[in-house]
Amino acid sequence: MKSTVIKEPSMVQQKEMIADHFQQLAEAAEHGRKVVYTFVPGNLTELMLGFDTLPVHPEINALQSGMRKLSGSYIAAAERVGHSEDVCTYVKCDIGMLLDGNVGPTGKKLPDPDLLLLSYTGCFTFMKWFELLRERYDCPVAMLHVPYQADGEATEEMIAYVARQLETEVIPKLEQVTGVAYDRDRVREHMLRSRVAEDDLVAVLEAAKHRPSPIDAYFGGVYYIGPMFTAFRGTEAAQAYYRQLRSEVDARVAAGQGPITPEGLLDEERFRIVVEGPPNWTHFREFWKMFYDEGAVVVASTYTKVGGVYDRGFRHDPDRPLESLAEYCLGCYTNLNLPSRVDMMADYVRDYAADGFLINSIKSCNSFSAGQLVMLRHIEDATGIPGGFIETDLVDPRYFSSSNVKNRLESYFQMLAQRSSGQEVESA
Amino acid sequence: MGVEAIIGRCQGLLEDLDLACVSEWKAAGEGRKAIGFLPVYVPRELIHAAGALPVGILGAGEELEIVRGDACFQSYICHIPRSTVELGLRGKLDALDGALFPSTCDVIRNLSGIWQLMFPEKEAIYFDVPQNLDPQVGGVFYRGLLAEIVTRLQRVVGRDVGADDLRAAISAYNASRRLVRELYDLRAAEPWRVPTSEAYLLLRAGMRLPVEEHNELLANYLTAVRDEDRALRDNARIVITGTFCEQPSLDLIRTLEHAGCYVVDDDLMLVTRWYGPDIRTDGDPLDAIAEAWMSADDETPCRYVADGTRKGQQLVDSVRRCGAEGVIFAAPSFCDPALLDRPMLQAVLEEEGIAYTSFKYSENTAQLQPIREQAGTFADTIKLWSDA
Amino acid sequence: MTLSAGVDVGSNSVKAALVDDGGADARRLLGSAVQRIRGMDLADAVEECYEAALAAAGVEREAVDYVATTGESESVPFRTGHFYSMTAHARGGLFLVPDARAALDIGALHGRVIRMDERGKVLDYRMTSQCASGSGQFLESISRYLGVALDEIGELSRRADDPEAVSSICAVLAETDVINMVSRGISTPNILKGIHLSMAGRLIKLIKAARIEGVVAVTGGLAADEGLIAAMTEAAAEREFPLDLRPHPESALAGAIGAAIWGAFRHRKLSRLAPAG
Amino acid sequence: MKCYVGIDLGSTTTKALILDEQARPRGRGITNSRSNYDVACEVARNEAFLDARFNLFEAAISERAAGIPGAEALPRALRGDFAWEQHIHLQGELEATCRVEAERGPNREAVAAALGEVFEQMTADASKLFGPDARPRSDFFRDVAGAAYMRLAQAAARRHDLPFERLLGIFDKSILVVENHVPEQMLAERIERALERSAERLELSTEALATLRELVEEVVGEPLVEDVSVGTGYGRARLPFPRERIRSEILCHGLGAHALFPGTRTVLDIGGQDTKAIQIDEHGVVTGFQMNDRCAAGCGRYLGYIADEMNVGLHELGPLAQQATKPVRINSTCTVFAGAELRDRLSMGQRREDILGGLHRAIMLRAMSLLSRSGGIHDEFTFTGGVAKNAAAVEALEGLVDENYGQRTLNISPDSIYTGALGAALFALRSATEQAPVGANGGTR
Ligand SMILES: Nc1ncnc2c1ncn2[C@@H]1O[C@H](COP(=O)(O)OP(=O)(O)O)[C@@H](O)[C@H]1O
Ligand SMILES: Nc1ncnc2c1ncn2[C@@H]1O[C@H](COP(=O)(O)OP(=O)(O)O)[C@@H](O)[C@H]1O
Ligand code: SF4
Ligand code: SF4
Ligand code: SF4
Repeated sequence: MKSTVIKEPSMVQQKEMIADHFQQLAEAAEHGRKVVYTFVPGNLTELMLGFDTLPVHPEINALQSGMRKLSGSYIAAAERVGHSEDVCTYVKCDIGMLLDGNVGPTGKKLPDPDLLLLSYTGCFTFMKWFELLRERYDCPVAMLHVPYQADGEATEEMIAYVARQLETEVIPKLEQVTGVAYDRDRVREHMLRSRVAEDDLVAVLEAAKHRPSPIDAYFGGVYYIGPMFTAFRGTEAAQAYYRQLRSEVDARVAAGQGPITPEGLLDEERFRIVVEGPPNWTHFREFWKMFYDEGAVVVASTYTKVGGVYDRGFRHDPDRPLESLAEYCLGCYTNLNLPSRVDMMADYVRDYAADGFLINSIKSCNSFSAGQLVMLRHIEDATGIPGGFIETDLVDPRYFSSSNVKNRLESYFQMLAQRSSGQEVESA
Repeated sequence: MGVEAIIGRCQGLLEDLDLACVSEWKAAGEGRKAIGFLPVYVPRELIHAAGALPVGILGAGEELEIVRGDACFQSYICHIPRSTVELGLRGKLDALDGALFPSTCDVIRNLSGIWQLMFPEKEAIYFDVPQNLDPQVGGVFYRGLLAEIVTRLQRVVGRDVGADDLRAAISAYNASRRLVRELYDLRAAEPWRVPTSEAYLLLRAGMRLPVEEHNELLANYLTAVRDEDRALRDNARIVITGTFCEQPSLDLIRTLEHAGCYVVDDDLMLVTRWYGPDIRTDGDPLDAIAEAWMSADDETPCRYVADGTRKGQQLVDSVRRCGAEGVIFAAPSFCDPALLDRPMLQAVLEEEGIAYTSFKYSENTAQLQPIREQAGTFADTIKLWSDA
Repeated sequence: MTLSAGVDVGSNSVKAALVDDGGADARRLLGSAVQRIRGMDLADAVEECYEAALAAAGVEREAVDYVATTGESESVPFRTGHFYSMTAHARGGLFLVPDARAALDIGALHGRVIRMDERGKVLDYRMTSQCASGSGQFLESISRYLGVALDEIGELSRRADDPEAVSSICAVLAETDVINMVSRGISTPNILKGIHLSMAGRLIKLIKAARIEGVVAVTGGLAADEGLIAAMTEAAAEREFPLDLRPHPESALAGAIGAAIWGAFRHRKLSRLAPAG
Repeated sequence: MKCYVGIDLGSTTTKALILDEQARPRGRGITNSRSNYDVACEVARNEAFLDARFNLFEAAISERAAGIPGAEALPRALRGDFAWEQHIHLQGELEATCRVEAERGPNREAVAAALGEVFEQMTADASKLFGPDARPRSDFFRDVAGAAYMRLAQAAARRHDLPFERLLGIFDKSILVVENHVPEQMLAERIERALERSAERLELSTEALATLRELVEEVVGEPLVEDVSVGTGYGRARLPFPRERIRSEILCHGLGAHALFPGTRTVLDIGGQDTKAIQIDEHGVVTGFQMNDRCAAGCGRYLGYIADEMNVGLHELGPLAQQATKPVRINSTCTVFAGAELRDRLSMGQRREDILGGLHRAIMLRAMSLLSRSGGIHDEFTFTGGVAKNAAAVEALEGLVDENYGQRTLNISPDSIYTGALGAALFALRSATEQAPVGANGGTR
């Protein structure tokens, strides 16, 4: 097989968007743009666009540091100033990067925040994270407490509570920092654009129901969700990006093509897999290659839902902007209770006709990981399909043991193969 | 009752992993129910008002062999959820008719989901104590939540809960908090009189006994211990912090004392010590409880401190108030809230020139030697240099 | 003059030291002994070691004013008082290397760094976790597998030209890593140096975490391993981290010496408090 | 005879197993895994073929020479004598290597004298080790020779006023050399010598011996053709096999256990540094598994450390632990700390047997977690891997299974350590009969 690097127009487009964003960040001070640090899950991008602020996402910096092999030394730096080995490495990676001058992925120093917008959806660690950042920056913090969907639904009270906080805490702080008044119509406009892009994203993700799947919904998926989950949702650029992406994916479906991977086109789909849990960033390509080598394609993943579960029907609603933002925050994947997460995985296995499912358990992330072993059992029971379980970390290179992961994946795929050949024997 | 008898009783309660005492209590009255709760903050008043017995679920200590609980959690997750699951699967929580899961951290939060999946027949009430402390926002939300909890408790106990029931419960717990404060004050003043292992056992007993009975026990102890003849030892006075959730074993607490430390303040068994002043008993009781939460200035790693300049202040105050010579950060392994808080608190102590040391434990830590060495060296340092 | 003894009961060996302590400028090590525990009853090992030290010092048992223990004191029934290991190692390290402001204690199962002031007061410390990766014990079993005697390790390691990194965190799995290396034809010096470097990395991490700079007295059994010391110095230089490691021929005794010195200190304090009567 | 060979290159031991075309096990071989994987593999394979020949011989005797007096006892005697031959041969090599090594250091004369005494005594003792009722402390030359050497060298060092470490170092260096080359076979020759020894001991008559010798020669001459081999185990990736001839340990253990006990639904395998819990269906197809990661706490190597610390053989550990009356509770099972834990507890005055009992229970507790994580224990339950040879471990497991799952049939085969190799051999046989790459994951890539 020839391994040519395939670059589709959408990829170029995304690259440009990101480069442009970092350029704007670098020039933020010159242009008097205000910088807001905030998180991906439950991000309030449309609202922030309404105030003309520029977001910085610490988790994205951390994952980029992981991919650029810098996270190891950043984590070490944070541990040197007293952080425990045990805690979330995203936080430590971010702190370490800060200690090292806060140089972003483009090699330029990131601007300091004018506001820390702590929307704390799906994870308590976010709260600690911003408490820690607050110690280093002299800027206000807007805290948005998003309750947990403990009983599988976002109640009226929860929505009202979050919307009230947007009104009384988040918007006033944004106004105070930017000097811009809240303009409901501007936010609505962005939401309208979000909707369109959200439809296209869902179409792209659901294209994986085809056989062969034209996309990898995990490794490839993290690129597809990039603009939607970060600075761009609600922008024209994002709208254009998703239109383009969708047409490319449609074309691959029509041509009966498999997904594009760094190793080239995957032309033989041998296993269709659903994955739960974030990927590992320090060995991202190596990890992907382990799937590629076995002909395994991820057809659905939960990680691509951490910034919104659009495929389950949610859309931003310009008619109720604040309530809709509240519903969005409440609905992010890690804010769902375990029974809902089990249902979602089981549905994916069925809807995407998967051969197996895998849990990538992340040492850092209690929010994702605590309970995954119980989920495993329940998903197996619900689908009758055995699951696989591997343990890695997001950005701590010490916790990625290639031989170990490989051994487990290999054993798992061999087991799936043995299973399907066994079943053939029986039906023959 | 003498000190020894009281402590013996408490020890028995601590070791009662099967909750026989709860079953007995239930059997003593028609239709009695018991509701478990996890750390750190729970309005036990509501359970009491519903006529049910609030029972603390605080892991299994070092006694229980964890088999199936381990199967539910990866090695890098703290210990308390696995022992909770183990207890449940072994039928040791059968006496409970439901459980409250406060929003302490992601682990306890997800544990509520595990409970829903594994023990569907038992009520699981997760509740999100608000981090927004604006009475009009968080306050309103919390008031609603409390009402919701009451409604769900009513379903479990099969009867209505009135305002007077709630007021009576508030009074009982106000009394409990006063007694606990007295106990802590006494220990801070005369630590040789109240060993922390005893203070701890007393508080743990409150996780099993009805509050009135526990109050009596506390009062008796406070009287009896003042008559005890206990020798003053050449120990260092320290504050322990970080132990708010998964509890260290009694052996660990004793190890610290043997290594030459008098504990003069701690955040063990925090649930017994929330809020500064009493909760008011007039007006709407749910409002009163919500208000108390909103205005309490208790700082723990699971509560957002809105004013950054106040971070760590409570710890410094406690060191000063109790005349402590140092702080021991003892936190459960893999406890994100405690461990992420630690560097912030340590920075404050450094600024204040207060000595500290730190280590991690888990409820079943068996190798106490490294902990003894660390605490011992810390105490040595304080002692050898106290007059230098 | 105070005649005091220190007994350090470790996991691998018992160390005993006799010190003639006349305050700051007049402190002398009179004699010492080391006794490996392996295969012996602990109490016997302690007794034998203490007797040997007394003999080496030429001191009668009864003449000793204060017997201070550190480590596992329960097995020393004749102790007067006890000091915790880091208190003792800091003081012992300072005695052996008066310029030191930190002690690095590397023994069979642990590594600890202790930051101290010029009087031996412990200011901060860090220790390796419960997991035994990179401990002396590990080095010992690997070197046996490689057919290398303990006192050859250092020299061999210094001959490495292309050290091979050990990847596993777990000591047991690292053992397999090493076997793998042998099978790939990696030379013994390069393997040993690889292990030394991985231990060095861990220890330097501790040192940095305790914010230590300047002269560090190396104490404990592994102070005798020049390969480890060299690896640490190199690794520190590579990270542009100034580190001046000073092992001492008596490093293994540091705990015992430190305990003895503190014992003398307490003895004087106590006799002042309770005048002879 | 066509042979299908499975090779399981484990972290501590390497196993080989031979199947015939009817999937009947014909021979087994085991050796300690060493730094040279090819050697380990070769030695295990040779042992398996040798074992196959002994088995053939045994069969031949019972079929064709049953009436000859003394014949029945011959195969067993012959095995012992052959093992003795092998041992003496290796010991000779070891001594020679040690002597070369001794030339490289100080005190050459004293060392040489000490070595002389040690090896003389070792040779004298060796026949006891391989007598008909002998129970060597290990199957492996390294361990057997090592134990004898240590014991004798301690005394010799004292007599010659040498540091024990010096003699220890010589052994450590030499054993590496000796175990890392494949011993020459010289099969016929050595069997001939063994046969003579056995005949003498069994006092066989001349005619009987003649008949039996013929049988032996026939068996030695029988061609054993290795048709397909499949490798598995921890070190499988380094085995000199093509990719499609390598199977994951999980699958091999599953299939192997299924072949041994067709009713098996749950398999527990505890090897040197990993523990695996495997669920299989009625065809031996794996449906789920869990294995330990990164931390080797509580695996077989742990017992090895303990045995070393106490200076007893692995065989002896289980029986000692079974004498526990009140097993102590042990929470930490870090392999490296095992020795320290033992020492600590001994110094606290706890009984050795009770500590050992506790250690075994602690290991099985970890295994129980893994089992439970993999989906629990279903009937029937098969325990495989080296640790299944340890009676105390088995007893602890039985207790725990009973407490946690109730009545379960627990299968343990005396050949449990070969389960992985058996699975691999079955895959080999399958691939030969299917005439296609094994499974769906064939070597097309
Ligand atoms: N020359 C040497 N090279 C390497 N390691 C050594 C050397 N001498 C002693 N050691 C190691 O030192 C350790 C003993 O250190 P020690 O501080 O006495 O430990 P403990 O106090 O725990 O008994 C042993 O593990 C031994 O392997
Ligand atoms: N005869 C025996 N008695 C008790 N335990 C044994 C015996 N033989 C081997 N073992 C145990 O089995 C382990 C090796 O098991 P094995 O399955 O061969 O592992 P691996 O495949 O990883 O090499 C050893 O570490 C030892 O604890
Ligand atoms: S715990 Fe998980 S969700 Fe929370 S900050 Fe860390 S990686 Fe993100
Ligand atoms: S110990 Fe810490 S991490 Fe564990 S449940 Fe409690 S608060 Fe959460
Ligand atoms: S990883 Fe290895 S060294 Fe560490 S605790 Fe586990 S067995 Fe021990």
